Amino acid sequence: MSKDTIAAIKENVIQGRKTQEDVGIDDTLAGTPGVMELMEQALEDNISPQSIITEGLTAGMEVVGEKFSSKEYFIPDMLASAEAVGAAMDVLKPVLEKAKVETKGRFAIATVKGDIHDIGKNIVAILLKGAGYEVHDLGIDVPAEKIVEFVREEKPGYLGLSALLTTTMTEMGVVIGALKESSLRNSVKVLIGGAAVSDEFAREIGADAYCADAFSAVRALDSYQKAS
Amino acid sequence: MSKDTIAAIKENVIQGRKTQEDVGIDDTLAGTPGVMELMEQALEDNISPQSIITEGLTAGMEVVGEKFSSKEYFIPDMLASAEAVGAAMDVLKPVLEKAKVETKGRFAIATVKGDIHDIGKNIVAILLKGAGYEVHDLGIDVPAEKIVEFVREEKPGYLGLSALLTTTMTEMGVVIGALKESSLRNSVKVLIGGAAVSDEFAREIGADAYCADAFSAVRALDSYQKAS
Amino acid sequence: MARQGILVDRPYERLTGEQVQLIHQSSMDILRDPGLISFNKEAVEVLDGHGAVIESVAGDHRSWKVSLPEQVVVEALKSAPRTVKLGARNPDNTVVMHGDEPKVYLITGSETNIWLDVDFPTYVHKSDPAREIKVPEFKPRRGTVEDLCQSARVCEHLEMVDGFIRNVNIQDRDITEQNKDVNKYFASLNNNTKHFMSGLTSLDQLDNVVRMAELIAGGEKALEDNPIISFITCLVKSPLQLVQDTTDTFIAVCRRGLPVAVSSSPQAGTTAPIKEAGIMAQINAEVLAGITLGQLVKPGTPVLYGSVPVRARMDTLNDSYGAIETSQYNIDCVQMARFYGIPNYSTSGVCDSKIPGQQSSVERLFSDIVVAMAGPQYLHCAFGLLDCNSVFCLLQAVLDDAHFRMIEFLLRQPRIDQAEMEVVLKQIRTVAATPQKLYINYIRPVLRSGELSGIYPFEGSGEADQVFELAHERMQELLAMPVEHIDRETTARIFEEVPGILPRLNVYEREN
Amino acid sequence: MARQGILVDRPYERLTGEQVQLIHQSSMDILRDPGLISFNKEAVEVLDGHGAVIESVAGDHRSWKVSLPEQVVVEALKSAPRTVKLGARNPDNTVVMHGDEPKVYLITGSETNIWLDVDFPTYVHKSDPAREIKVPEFKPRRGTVEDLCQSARVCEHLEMVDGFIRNVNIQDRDITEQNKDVNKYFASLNNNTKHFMSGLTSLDQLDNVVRMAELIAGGEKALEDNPIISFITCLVKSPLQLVQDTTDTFIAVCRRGLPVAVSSSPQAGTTAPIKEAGIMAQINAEVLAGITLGQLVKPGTPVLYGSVPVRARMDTLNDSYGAIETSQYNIDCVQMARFYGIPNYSTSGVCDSKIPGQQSSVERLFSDIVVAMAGPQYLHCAFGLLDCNSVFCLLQAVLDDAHFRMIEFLLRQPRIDQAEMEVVLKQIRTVAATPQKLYINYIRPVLRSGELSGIYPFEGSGEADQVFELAHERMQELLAMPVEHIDRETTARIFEEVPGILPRLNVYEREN
Repeated sequence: MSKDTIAAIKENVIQGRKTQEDVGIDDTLAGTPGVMELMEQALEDNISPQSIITEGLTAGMEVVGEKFSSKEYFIPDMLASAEAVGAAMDVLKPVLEKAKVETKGRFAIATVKGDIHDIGKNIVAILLKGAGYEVHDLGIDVPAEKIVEFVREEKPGYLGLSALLTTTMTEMGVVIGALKESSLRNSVKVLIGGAAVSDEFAREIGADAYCADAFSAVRALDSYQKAS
Repeated sequence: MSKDTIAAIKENVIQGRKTQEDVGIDDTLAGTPGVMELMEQALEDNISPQSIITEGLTAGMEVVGEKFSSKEYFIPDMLASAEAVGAAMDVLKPVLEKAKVETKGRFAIATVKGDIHDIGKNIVAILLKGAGYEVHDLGIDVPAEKIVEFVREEKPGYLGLSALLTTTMTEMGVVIGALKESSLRNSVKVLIGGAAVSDEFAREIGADAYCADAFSAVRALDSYQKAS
Repeated sequence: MARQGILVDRPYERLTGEQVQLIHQSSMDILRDPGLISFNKEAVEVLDGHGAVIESVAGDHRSWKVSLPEQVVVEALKSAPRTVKLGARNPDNTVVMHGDEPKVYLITGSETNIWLDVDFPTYVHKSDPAREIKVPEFKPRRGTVEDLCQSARVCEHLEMVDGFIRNVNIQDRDITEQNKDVNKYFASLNNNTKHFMSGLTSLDQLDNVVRMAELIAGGEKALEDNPIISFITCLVKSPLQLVQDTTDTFIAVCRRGLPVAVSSSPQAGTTAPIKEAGIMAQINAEVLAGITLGQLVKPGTPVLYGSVPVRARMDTLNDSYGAIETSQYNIDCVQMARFYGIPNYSTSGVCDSKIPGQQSSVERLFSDIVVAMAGPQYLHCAFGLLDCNSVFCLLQAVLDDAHFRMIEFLLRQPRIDQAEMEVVLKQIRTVAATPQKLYINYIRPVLRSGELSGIYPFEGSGEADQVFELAHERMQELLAMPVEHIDRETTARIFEEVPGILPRLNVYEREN
Repeated sequence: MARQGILVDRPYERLTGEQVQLIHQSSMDILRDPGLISFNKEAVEVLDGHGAVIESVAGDHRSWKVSLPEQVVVEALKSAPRTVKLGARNPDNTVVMHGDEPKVYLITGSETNIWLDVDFPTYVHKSDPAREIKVPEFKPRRGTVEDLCQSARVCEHLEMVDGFIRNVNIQDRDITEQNKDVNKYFASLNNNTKHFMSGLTSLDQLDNVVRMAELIAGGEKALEDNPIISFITCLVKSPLQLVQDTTDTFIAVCRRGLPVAVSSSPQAGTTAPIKEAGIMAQINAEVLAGITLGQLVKPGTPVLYGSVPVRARMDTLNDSYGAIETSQYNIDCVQMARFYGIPNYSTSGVCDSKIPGQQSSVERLFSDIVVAMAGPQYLHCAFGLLDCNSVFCLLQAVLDDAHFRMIEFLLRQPRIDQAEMEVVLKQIRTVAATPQKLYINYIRPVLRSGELSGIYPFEGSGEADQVFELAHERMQELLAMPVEHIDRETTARIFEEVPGILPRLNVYEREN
């Protein structure tokens, strides 16, 4: 029974079905329970959160990643799966906290001051949450002081800065400067992304990584995880 | 006066104005005498045919050729000039014969049996006539026997065969074979042309030259002239 | 079942109604005076019997001057079918064309002498030998019957190709004028289940070719119902001359009742006036003359209004298929054919350039896009043809197929109606109320529905342009796909009853 | 004198009259509910004063919900000019657009960060070192003010370019947010005498930029009569949000009475519905909202209906300018703008591909041809832009110019009338009576008249495709051509009165 539920969670993650109303890739699962309904079932059945995560959620996301790499899946599929996993993690959060299980890490993300573009930022947030990180979205047009304040108080391990415009990308350097001034620079890995920036620019302003797309953000964080 | 007439002939060849009704390249000469009217004048003035040809007609055609090479002139320009020269040569023919001046050579041209396409053939005829050759156009869909008969009786130094169709190009080989059988092959240079044929094909059937376009026919004949 | 075609809801037209009328009337004037020169006696006799005014040409017993009164043409046009069906070995590939419906079917085009092979040799950067690149190189050679088989095979699998015109002239040593027809028909029909059209090399072979088609279709009556083959005849030589032998072929084909494209290909500047008004009045007169003759030979003969107008290049007087005018004349002809309600055989995708490359892409896209937009029924669209249709390159055909898929998508009509709008207004209101304001969740239901166009199919993964390499991979895949050959029994009967087919084309014998 | 433009006699339209009405009505519904979110207080005040229903957003003092009743929009549209004049340093380059006339002017497009240099290094055949070829290679680097000067210079000489949008983002070390505007305006205006349009980096600089334009035009009144500069503002962020700072800029520009493009660039799939009905209803609502605001700020402000719709790529959710839908949305927008009679700023020639090559040619030709056929007045046509408009390549711009010349030729109307027909019928009868039956002699009178299209301008002499090499030669020629700089005296006054222009841009100082 428990095995079946975990397998079903995995399958529904692959299909990107958060709830029973979602259609998924094909019609085969139409009307059957989605990830959220299955989570309830799993917790009722006292299946361990660890098993749910590793054998259900993460195992499903791995398949999704493979299908994306082989071009069978598109981003909307990936996001649907990540959203399902993110919602499941929200359900598990109190359980995990009670069991003192640590998350993969805390990630803060913001579109810098002057810039109001947030598609990329939002996608990164969804994907990282789906990858098991605790994500704090600080929003758009966020001034440096607000970011510094958040880093000081909430101590995220990772900070993502986004800018679409060439006129606002310089603000990323301002944020990094402010972190240095507040002696917080070494407490957080800073990743930057957005249409205007580049690898070269990341080095120039002293960021830790440039992420060409949303997936490189996931890969970058996972690599820091492994290294730590 | 005579210098002026010859210069005017040359200029009108360059402009491609056969008669005074022709417009030429630009409007500058509109209404003034064309090559034909100037020829009358020149013969009345007893200007030597040699001078008319070398300093007027041929000198003009040389300029035309240069302008064509430099892409200032297009084929219709070239043809207009060649037609003017051809018409002038027709006027000079009796005079030249009387003076026993030889033409550059006699050229027969035909579209082979089964083929009725004649644009290319006609253009070659006009250009060669304009280049000073005596041109005999045998027409389209000409059977081998008729060609052989002409070669035997009229003794042209050059024979041009044209075919557009892949289905009729083999007929060119038939003509060459018939010339061989009649022991006439060595009396005439055979040039072939047309969309269907190629250099390779020319070698295959034993033709003397393949002409990719109308100008290569002129060049080929001129090179034989120089060699002889 | 039949092929779908591309319906062009609002065909692109260049001519006003008055201009169409003027062209029509001028063509009628031309057919009366100067009329046609006919080098074909039978045609003269047929036309003479229906009211044409015949005059023999002074000093020539092989040609006649034919003046066609308007009434003769108008009467004959009445019997030309408005709907023409082109059958196919696989009935799902049937093409049904209506002269008044701008629905486009894409057919391969023309006969080429040269087959262009492609190879990707490695080149090394001269001053940095560590840098290697693969460069496409194209090598021409004479086409063979095996090439024709390969081309038929790939065209079977190119989804946008609705019908096959033999595009390679077979020039093997053992191909003669006598056996060329049966071999090109067999090579094509045996490797492609779509409709097959060709010209005939030798009228003698018409019986053999038709017999072959009957055997494949399942008999004489079956071939009539499902005409898997049709013919193209250029009976008119521009300007305004009926050619002796092709007119013989045309008359013979009409008598059989098989579909036939009456094609004229004047070149503006040499065999037609350089001005658009002139080439249009003339080509229309020429095609109508052919159609008239066909209908007088056998009323109801299914004919296509075959227009292959082209402009002369000013530096060579060769055809300039790449000239913008060439496309414009074709678009005009589509409109004229539609005016008469007769399905139109039009030309696009042609180019002056000699190899696949920037120039060929630019030239062919211009004509592919705009001529397709005009809505000809039978678009002879030069899949893979280069160098003014004298060269065939399979790689280019694969590219053309992809580009026609883009054209098909482009011509789709918008799905904008009350019901659709209600759905999206609901989406807009829902999303507007969320903080993230993203519509991504609405993508998935349409993602795999075919409603969205794909990315450019030969887009590489890096910075470089890998179009040729990726198209070449696709071409290899297509070549490796099996085709449904004519069955063993029918093949045996064909080889028995139709003389001259090369034994190496028998796939069943080859197996042994 | 003014620039000619390309008159599209019969514009290509995808929408029926009913569909246009449905989109219009749905946009009106959207503007009422859900309406807009405005992050700009002044806009809220202006709209509030004219009948919009304002609601503050709970827990946020920086944004307001604005519901725009249909009547407010309809009234405001009445004062939007149907004719917009864009002036130019050289008055012969003036562009006059009428919202109801499908006459196309081609303007360069967008601001790119990356400048693509091209080089032709030699490569050697690996197994046959005697064979050498030159291969185009493209190298990206960040754009500089010198690049912008070069681009302006070449675009001055590209004949098809009717106006210049700064296409290179200047990223020199000495360029700051404060001096960027004056430098981009000066670099562009000093190297190009056509109309100049740009967005503003910093609203602070509006006065300086306008002052510069006044000095060049000859005073405040002269600039009003001959608006040599105009602005583009993306005040709407999709879906349906008025952005704080660009709306400030927009309002300030409207107050000046200078022409301004109200641009919205939703992406179908993310910031707009994936369905055509949805993105069309939304973008139309967004643009109308901007135009309405502009007219309420200052009635009669010359505005362009600025539409830059695009579809999302499914594998990245980035913009897919190469998607066929992107062209379709643009064509629809042209039709909507014409419905309102307001000149349309539309987009074509865009592509996904990263460098000039097969893919870029195919992608951009599709959109260039069909969007131009739709007849937008102001075609922001991505001359030289690549990689979703993030890269500029001068070589590509030279190619685009040549292709637009082909499009111009394509769109010419046929010259077919009674008089022309009489001339050609005479030719036909004359030629029919000759034995050779050739029309060649009639070519010369039209040969140099411009009536005939040329061969592909970058056709090589051999078998190979030499398009890039020949276009590169042309590019070098264009770069070597002189441009008419702003005169010495005016330049001195500009440097005196407008702070922040880099001294190296002063061509007169440089001479010394």
